[in-house]
Amino acid sequence: MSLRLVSAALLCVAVTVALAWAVLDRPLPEENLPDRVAAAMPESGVDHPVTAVLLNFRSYDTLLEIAVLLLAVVVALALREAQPDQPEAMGLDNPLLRAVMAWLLPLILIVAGFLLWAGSYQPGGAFQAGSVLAAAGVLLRLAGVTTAWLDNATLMRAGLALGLLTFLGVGLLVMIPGAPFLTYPLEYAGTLILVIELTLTLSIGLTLISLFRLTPPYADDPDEAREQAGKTP
Amino acid sequence: MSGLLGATALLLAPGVPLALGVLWGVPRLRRHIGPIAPWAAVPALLLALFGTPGETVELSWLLFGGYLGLTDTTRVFLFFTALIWFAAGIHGRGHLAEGDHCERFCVFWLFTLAGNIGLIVALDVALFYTSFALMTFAAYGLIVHDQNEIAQRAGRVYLVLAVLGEALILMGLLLAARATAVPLLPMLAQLPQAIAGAPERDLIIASLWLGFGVKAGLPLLHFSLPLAYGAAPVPVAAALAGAMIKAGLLGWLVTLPLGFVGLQHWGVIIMLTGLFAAFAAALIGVNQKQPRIVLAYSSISQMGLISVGIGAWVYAPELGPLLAVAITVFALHHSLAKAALFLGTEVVRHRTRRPVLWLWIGLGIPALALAGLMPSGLVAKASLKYGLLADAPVPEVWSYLPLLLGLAAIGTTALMARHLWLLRLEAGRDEAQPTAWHGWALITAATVLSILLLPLWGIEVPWMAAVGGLADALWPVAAGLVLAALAWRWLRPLPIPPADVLVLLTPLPGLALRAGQALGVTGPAVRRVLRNLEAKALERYRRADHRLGRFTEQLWRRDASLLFALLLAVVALVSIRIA
Amino acid sequence: MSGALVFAWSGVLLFGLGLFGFIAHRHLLRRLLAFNIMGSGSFLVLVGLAQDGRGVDPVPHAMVITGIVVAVASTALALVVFRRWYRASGRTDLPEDT
Amino acid sequence: MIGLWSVPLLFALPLALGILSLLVTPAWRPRLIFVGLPLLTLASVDVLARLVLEGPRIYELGGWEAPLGINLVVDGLAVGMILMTTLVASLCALYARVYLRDYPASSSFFWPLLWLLWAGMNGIWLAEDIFNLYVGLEVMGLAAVGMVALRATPQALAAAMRYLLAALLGSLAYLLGVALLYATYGTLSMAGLQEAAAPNATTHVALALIILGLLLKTALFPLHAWLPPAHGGALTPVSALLSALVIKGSFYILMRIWLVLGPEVTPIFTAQLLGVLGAGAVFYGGWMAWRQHHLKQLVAYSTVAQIGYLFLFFPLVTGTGPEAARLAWDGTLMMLVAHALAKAALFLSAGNLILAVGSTQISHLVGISRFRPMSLFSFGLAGVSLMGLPPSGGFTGKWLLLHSAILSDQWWWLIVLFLGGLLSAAYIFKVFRMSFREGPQIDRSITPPLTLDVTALILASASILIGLTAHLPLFWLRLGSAFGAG
Repeated sequence: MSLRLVSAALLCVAVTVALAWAVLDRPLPEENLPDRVAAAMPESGVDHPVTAVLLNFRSYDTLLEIAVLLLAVVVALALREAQPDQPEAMGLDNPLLRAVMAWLLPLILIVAGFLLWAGSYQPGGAFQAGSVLAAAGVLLRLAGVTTAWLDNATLMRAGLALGLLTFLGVGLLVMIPGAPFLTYPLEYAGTLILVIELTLTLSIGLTLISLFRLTPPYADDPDEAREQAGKTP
Repeated sequence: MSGLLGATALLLAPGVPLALGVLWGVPRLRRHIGPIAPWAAVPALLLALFGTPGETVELSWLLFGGYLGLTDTTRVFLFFTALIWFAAGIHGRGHLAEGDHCERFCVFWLFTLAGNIGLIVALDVALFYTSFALMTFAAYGLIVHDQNEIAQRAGRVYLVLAVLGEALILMGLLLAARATAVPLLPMLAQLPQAIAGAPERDLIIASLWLGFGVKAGLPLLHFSLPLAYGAAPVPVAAALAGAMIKAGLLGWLVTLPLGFVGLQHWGVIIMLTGLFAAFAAALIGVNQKQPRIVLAYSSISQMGLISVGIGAWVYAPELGPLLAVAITVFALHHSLAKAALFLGTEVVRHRTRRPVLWLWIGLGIPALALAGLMPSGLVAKASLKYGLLADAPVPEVWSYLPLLLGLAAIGTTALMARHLWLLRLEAGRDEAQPTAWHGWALITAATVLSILLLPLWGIEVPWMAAVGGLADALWPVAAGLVLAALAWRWLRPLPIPPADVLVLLTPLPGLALRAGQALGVTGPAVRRVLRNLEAKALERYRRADHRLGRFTEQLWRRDASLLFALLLAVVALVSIRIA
Repeated sequence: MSGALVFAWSGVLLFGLGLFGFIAHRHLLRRLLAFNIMGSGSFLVLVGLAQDGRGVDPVPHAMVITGIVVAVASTALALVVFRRWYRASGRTDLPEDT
Repeated sequence: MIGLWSVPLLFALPLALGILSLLVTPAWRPRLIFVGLPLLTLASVDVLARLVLEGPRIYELGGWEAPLGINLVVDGLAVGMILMTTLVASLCALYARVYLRDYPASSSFFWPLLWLLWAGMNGIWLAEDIFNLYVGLEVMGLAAVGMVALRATPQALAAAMRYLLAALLGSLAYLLGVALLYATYGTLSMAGLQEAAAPNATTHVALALIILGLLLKTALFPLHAWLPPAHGGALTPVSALLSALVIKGSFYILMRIWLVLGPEVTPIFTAQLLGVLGAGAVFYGGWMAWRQHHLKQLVAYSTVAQIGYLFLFFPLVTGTGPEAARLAWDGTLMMLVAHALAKAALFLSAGNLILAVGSTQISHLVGISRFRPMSLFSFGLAGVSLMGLPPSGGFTGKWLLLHSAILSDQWWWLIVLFLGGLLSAAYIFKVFRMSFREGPQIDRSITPPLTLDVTALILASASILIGLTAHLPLFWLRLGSAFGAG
């Protein structure tokens, strides 16, 4: 047990105590944001408050959040190594997985659709649905199934960009009558949010799948890793 | 001059060199800027000749707002500064337009010139300081221009002292500005009164006196002068010795609380320092072996005489009007003469192998002027004496001042004799760069004639006292010449290095050398041992520095998150405690 | 003491533990895991403190969803860089850290 | 109402360009700047014109008023930062277009990252919502990490990884601070916080978390360790962007939050501590910069030192008189802008020098003054600003800070300002001395394309000009701030 670890432990305890104190000492807020959310719900175009906050009241946050996801993919693309992908290298040689996939895939798609649809009145929404979609992609990949459209770079990139582009486009289009950025007109709010959610689901799913696929291949042996690295300039 | 014309002239004076310097950034124009660079000082010269004091230009867009203008004093300063830069520029056409690194030389030249003129026409503190600093730092590029060991050393010493001086000036100006009505945009004219009433008066005066003293060659802050004058190209040395040294003087004149309160202790300190400089510099100077360094010590000595005047003014404000004239006249006289002497050093080397008579007459004129025999020197010395002895409640001791000034003149004469002697030895000795002697001729003529301009500008010159003082001026010259003749016959110069006390500042090697010699070990052997020791110490320092650097870097890098937690805990817990 | 504070305190505890892990470990994968634990701690504080008897506050929920997406993206990015680093150097920790 | 287009365009446009540059072929990616730069410049200038003509305003995104929705604040400070970003990033982009031709592998993904970085920065400058700031910080931070990693050499990857870890830790601390503030005040809007803020333990702990998180991202000594490898090792335009702009993002947030919470809440102890750490940064960074042998490492350590000056803002603005606080505000912003311009110029001209001699070693610069006077001139001009010599922006900033320190009777910061200037002079002259020395090392140099020299020169001149004409920018920067437009 080095001095470093002891001091680290002591400091973390101190930080935790300070935080706990802060939590205990907290005065209750005077501002009542939930009430405001509830009051504005009828104008939001959806029935579930979390979705309303995410995609209407604070939709700008969500826009930037999608940008963060896209960023991760860009960096992954930039750091992809020169060697060609070997799809079979990632697949686990497991016939059972392939067999189960045939059953699971439709189910996963249905669940994703349901989550997306549910978002408007109960917990759920684009990110949750997108994650489930991505899970399907990962499973496919693990099972060694290759699909042509997943390997098509142009199509893939278009899919990645679709969500953010739609979001931005809607945000800018609604400005034409003179409203601020991302102000949905009341009568179209529900539709617009649904369109955004749909495209976001697709893009988020694709983003997560490509993040999984783009990660540099794994080598167990450091020496081997170094060797491989040496080969690729 | 009418308002608009005057305002334009005020802007053009510093603006033309500045604009040329900026245009230098365009590579295609560079070739054309060199040949016209000498003429960049002409607008300032015209302004000095035809401008009207009292006119001002406001530059509201600049910094926090800036003001340009002329006063009775600054007009004279502007005149000789511009003239010297012009003459030096003509003289140094070779440096500016052709030759090695002429483009670099040219840009530093223009910026130094812009700074020098800018500080004279500036009316507010910010612009004054900015120009002063521009001049100081751009001049570094001129001093190291030749890039040999000597120039590098001179540049290094100059830079260290310049930074020190700038810091002192900035501190003084800031403290003084705080005492004025508008601390963000104080006018120079308000400074003396503000300083006189400021609580930190002594601190401000000390920092300004010392800060400007770096430029004006105050004893113990003067090392950079001999080194720089010896190392820089001749036209630069002329500008340094003629124009830039007076920027320090101007700094004293415009900032020190002259004429507001009598500050006896400061007066005595400044006068004593001035007298010390006047004599010590002459004593060191006559032992030098290089004409330009002899001239540098002469400058220090002459600035010491001017310091006496300033000290007297600080001591007794009543003397103000007379001393103001005396100092201005003295500055004019000394700058032109000194610039002529500097330019002459190169003319004589290049011009001919066997110097002809008229050349020596030309070289003799400024030397005689400095010694006090030409009209300008006569008037300058007389007006200084006249100012010092005017009717004011001063101590009895002051009656000895004329005698002391006379003794100082002996030193000056000896210095001039030494200079001309060395020059004779050097004449035609080596091939110097061909130079335009017109610049030298111009400035030599100005040495004789410029004194006639003073009445035109309404400066009352004590002609009668000057004529009456002719006898007083003769005996020191005679004595100096006799001394010089004696010395030439029987004395050998002492080995005093150009930077004199600077060598003493690193006493250990010198002491060890002496001790070794006393013990009978030869100089080179001691030197070798010393160099060895130095190398070892340096190596050890380097290793320690390396180790410390690597250790701290690793610490911050390895334990960044630990430090983060530490700071977080401290800030959170302490601020909870405070709450 | 309301039940809500239990969640917040758990969050605080997770944050503290994560911080310790982040400092103590050298293996980059472990540090990433520690980061994720810290993240969960912050999210728990965010949600836990919002329950103050005035009903459910949807704003922190939305914030947490955004936060999770950001955390997922950052983790993915970190993994990409880490894997590439591992392949280039064969190290699982950063140079100068040990 | 057409004019309001420009506000959202400031982040929407770079986002859109980021996506577009991902969709087009690599050859077309650099060319997008010819669309993007004019449009962004137009939008920035429009925002400035509106600020000057119509005064500061709040922009309600989605039409929802502040605590419910997210607002943008278009005041002098935000607009000043936007203009600074537009100027520096545009010139860096022009530089990169030429520079990256030698790095085809890295160049294709530089462009999407640049646009996303730009969007993140503009998002931060405009944000009025502390959670939105968190997301903006992440966009900016991750884009910056990606840019550092672009080279994909082991050194670059290690630097990126270290940077990423610091950025992640910082963001989480910030997020937890935001969580505590939200729990205490029920609002994320700065205006709401300003109204409600009161000194209590929760606020103090939240503030501590936010400060530390942002310090880590700003790389204030002693948390600066990630900066030199990341900034010194990256591609030259990336170094310039990172040093000039990215670290300012987190400092900007800290400055805003500090002022929002107000003097009743912000503890003097913390303010002084920040000042002391700043002083430490000035000295330590200066010393380390002086010790470096690699040109870009020297410049990177100079950033560590220069960050220190910015943190003198906190002791000078907390618990001092209104005049001293106003001077501190003016001085800090002048330092910030001048440093952004000068540091970008310094990195770009250092890149040119390296390109010319083909080595990153300072000792290999011997005699370069003969061949590349222009690159050296830009380096010198930027150096003048960093040293704080008149008439540069660095001088004006220090002058104002000096005044503020004198007015608030905190003379010890004067020492920091003076000695810091001497230290910067030492390391700048170290480069100069080498380049003016005549030596046998090189007899010729590679001539970099003119664009590279010109962009560096423009930035360097701007860092001087901003000091000469400080009056107007400072007046604009004060619009809508607590320091009024007086």
